[in-house]
Amino acid sequence: MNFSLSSSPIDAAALQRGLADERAGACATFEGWVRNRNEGQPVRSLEYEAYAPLAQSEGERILAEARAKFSLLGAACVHRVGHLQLGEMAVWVGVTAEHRGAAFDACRYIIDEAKARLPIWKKEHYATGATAWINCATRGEHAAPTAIPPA
Amino acid sequence: MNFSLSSSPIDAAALQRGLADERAGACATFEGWVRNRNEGQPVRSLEYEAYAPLAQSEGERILAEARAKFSLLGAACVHRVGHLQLGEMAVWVGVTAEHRGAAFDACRYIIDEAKARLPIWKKEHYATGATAWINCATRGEHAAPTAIPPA
Amino acid sequence: MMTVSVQYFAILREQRGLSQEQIATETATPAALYEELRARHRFTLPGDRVRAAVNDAFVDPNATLREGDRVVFIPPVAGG
Amino acid sequence: MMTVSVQYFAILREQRGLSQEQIATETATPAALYEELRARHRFTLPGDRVRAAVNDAFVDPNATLREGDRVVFIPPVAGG
Repeated sequence: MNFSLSSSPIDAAALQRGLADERAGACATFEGWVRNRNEGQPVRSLEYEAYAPLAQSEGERILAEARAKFSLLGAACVHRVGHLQLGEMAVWVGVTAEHRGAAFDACRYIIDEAKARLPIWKKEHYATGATAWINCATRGEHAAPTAIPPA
Repeated sequence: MNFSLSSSPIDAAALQRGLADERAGACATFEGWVRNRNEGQPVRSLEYEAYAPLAQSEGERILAEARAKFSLLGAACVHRVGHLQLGEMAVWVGVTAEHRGAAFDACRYIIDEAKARLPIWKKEHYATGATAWINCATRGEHAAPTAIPPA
Repeated sequence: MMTVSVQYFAILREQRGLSQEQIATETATPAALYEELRARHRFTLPGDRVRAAVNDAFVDPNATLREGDRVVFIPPVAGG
Repeated sequence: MMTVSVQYFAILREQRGLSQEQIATETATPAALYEELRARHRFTLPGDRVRAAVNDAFVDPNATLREGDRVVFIPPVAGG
């Protein structure tokens, strides 16, 4: 059971090997990737910023909750921080269990809670050069650019 | 969208790279692993046998159903055949989508349908030397050994 | 009387002792053919636990068999 | 009057123009301290969209602040 933040690319294969367990019949994973659009706007890259000590403790708490709720053998989650390009992996979740139902349910629980609770923020860089901190728009716009950098 | 049977170890990393798509924000995968017990009996290894032409067409049908039901960008499934050792990957499912809900739901749909519908059979080899074709027990036993090989 | 080919997998292959054979039969459906073969070879699976495929597609057990059909009886599956 | 340290992230860090500062304040709770800082620095996020952490743990916005506390205001998160 472990959570971590990473400032370098996530090695999903190594993380999954770390979950190897001869008692496990099922391994469910989820990867969040940087995609090229958000709510219709072309995205060039993303920045993730974390409040590290609290993200760490909250991430560990989410994994412990998953272990308590579901019949698991292993669970891990890594979240990137820093500047990510299109297609890069922003978050990885992996869960092993004897049976697939628990593996799927726990994997989804972990990513849902991670997105809702981890003190991590995402700044989108748009093709226009504008940027926006996601979910932080005010004055009624949703995910609209909040700053255009000087030319 | 593709399905295949494989008589050699499944290269999950290569399969997942094949799903890379800058429009995708979510990638959900499921791996079925050979585990060391089934219904309380110690298992040494597994054999998978497939009726290949029908497994292929039924596998493709399942992937097409998933594409019709969920908002996906990509989906793939590979199932092993042959003799597998503990910890080996028996089946891999990978799905990409813009959003994680569709990715999880489709991944689960594909593995559930694959297990229920693909004409693939599994023979367990137990630590005792006995073997059993799973789900084919008769005379009331469930997953009990059906044959002890000559000494 | 017609001739069909029958292919066996998994437990049926082992109980029959071969993978494929040509069968001359008076039966007209996969269900009836399975009962004939089951009696002859002492297959343990009852007919209601076996599905049928003809020419690589699932069929109803009471479909009509035709000369030269390739028939497969499908024991309970266990992929994944 | 007490002194606490305040750490800023994301949109608050950018609007404040720094990551951390010592604040001498008469306020007694994170909620009140946020309103004071929001007025001073023109933060765009209203207080009801900002959570608070003290000494690296989430706290109620009306918790009591103590001398030397490390306070973090948490804008709406967007991990994943």
